Amino acid sequence: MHQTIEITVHYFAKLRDLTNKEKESIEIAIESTPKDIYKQLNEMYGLPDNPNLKIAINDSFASWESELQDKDKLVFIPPVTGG
Amino acid sequence: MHQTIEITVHYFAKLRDLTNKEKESIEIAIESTPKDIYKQLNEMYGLPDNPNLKIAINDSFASWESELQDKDKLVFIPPVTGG
Amino acid sequence: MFLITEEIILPNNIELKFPSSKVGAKSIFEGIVRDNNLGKSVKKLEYQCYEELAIKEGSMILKEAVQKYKIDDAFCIHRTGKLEIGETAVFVRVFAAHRDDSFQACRYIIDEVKKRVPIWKKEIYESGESDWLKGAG
Amino acid sequence: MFLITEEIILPNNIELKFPSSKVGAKSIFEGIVRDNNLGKSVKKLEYQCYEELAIKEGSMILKEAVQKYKIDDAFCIHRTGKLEIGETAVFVRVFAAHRDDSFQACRYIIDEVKKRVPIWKKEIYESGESDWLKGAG
Repeated sequence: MHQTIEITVHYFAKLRDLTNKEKESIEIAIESTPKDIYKQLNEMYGLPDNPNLKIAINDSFASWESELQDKDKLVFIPPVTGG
Repeated sequence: MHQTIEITVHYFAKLRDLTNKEKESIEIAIESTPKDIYKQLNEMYGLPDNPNLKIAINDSFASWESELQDKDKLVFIPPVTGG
Repeated sequence: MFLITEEIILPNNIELKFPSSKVGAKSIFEGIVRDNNLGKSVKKLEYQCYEELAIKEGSMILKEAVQKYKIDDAFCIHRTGKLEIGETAVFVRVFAAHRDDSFQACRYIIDEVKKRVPIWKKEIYESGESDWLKGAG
Repeated sequence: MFLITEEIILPNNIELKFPSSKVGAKSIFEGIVRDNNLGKSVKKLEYQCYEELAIKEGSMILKEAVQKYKIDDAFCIHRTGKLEIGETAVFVRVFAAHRDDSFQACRYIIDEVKKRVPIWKKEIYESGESDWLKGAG
């Protein structure tokens, strides 16, 4: 049996439409990275295959290879189009 | 006896302070140019000797060599400093 | 100061702020919802915002502008939610002693906001369809 | 439209004008009387204007801006007479579809106005002295 942690994923724009969720809590294996999580979500929701996304963990920019911690807030950030 | 015409000269900024006039009518010889007039005014009022001025005749930019006509409005335009 | 708001942006209310007596130049930029984009008739816009990071990144951009240019003050407010044609989506204002700095800083701020602040725009077309705009980067 | 006025310029009143639905960008520049110049404490300013030619030349500059950039509308108003610190000496506003045009046109207009429109500024110093500023050209 794997050890797991719980994180929250928030969705915006196209990703919110595809998941039909603003956010959700998910259980993930320890030492998972945003890359691992995206792979799972991609399978679950049919998210884009080669996404041009940035990563934020706990409201700061982070890398696709960051190791996620319990209770982390993870956001996949599509190319921005404000203004 | 010379033939003369009458023109109006308007003064702005430093030139207004030196002449102490907003405008005045002056009688000038026919075929006079702004250059000729400035020479007279320079002697009369002590205007600057080598002025960096532009010329307007009847509210349009003109040259120092333009031949003035009766009733013309002549303005010597100092470098502008608006804005 | 960088703000995010769901309320309508009324530049006249923002403009009640009086600059310091050292200020000789004020530059303002406003992005306004227009009725067309890339050949399509736009009916309205919807802006979604990742607010916590948007405030952080927006505030950072204003700080950078103050460091890069000789300016007195920089302010930006960005609207979210559903916007009608003619409404202000983003408002930038810079006070400086001289105009070169106010122009450059104002341009820097709006360019960086559009590149970096996590806000997304969905266009709702006259046809009834809608689409999230594709960002450049 | 290019205007000269002896009345105080209140940008909020000017800003009541609503842009066309094609407008996506509004750029504004305001030149404001500041309390110092070239190291001297300024108490107030006096602007003198050769109004007939100023209107002609100012209108020409706005026309040039419309020809050079893709803009919807250009407006400029310049104050004359005695101005207090903090008052607006000149106000420029440009409407365009896109921000690059509105920024560039706004900058073009204020730069050309300062170079070409026959208006002269006298600084009245805290010391009681006063002086016409020397123009560049």
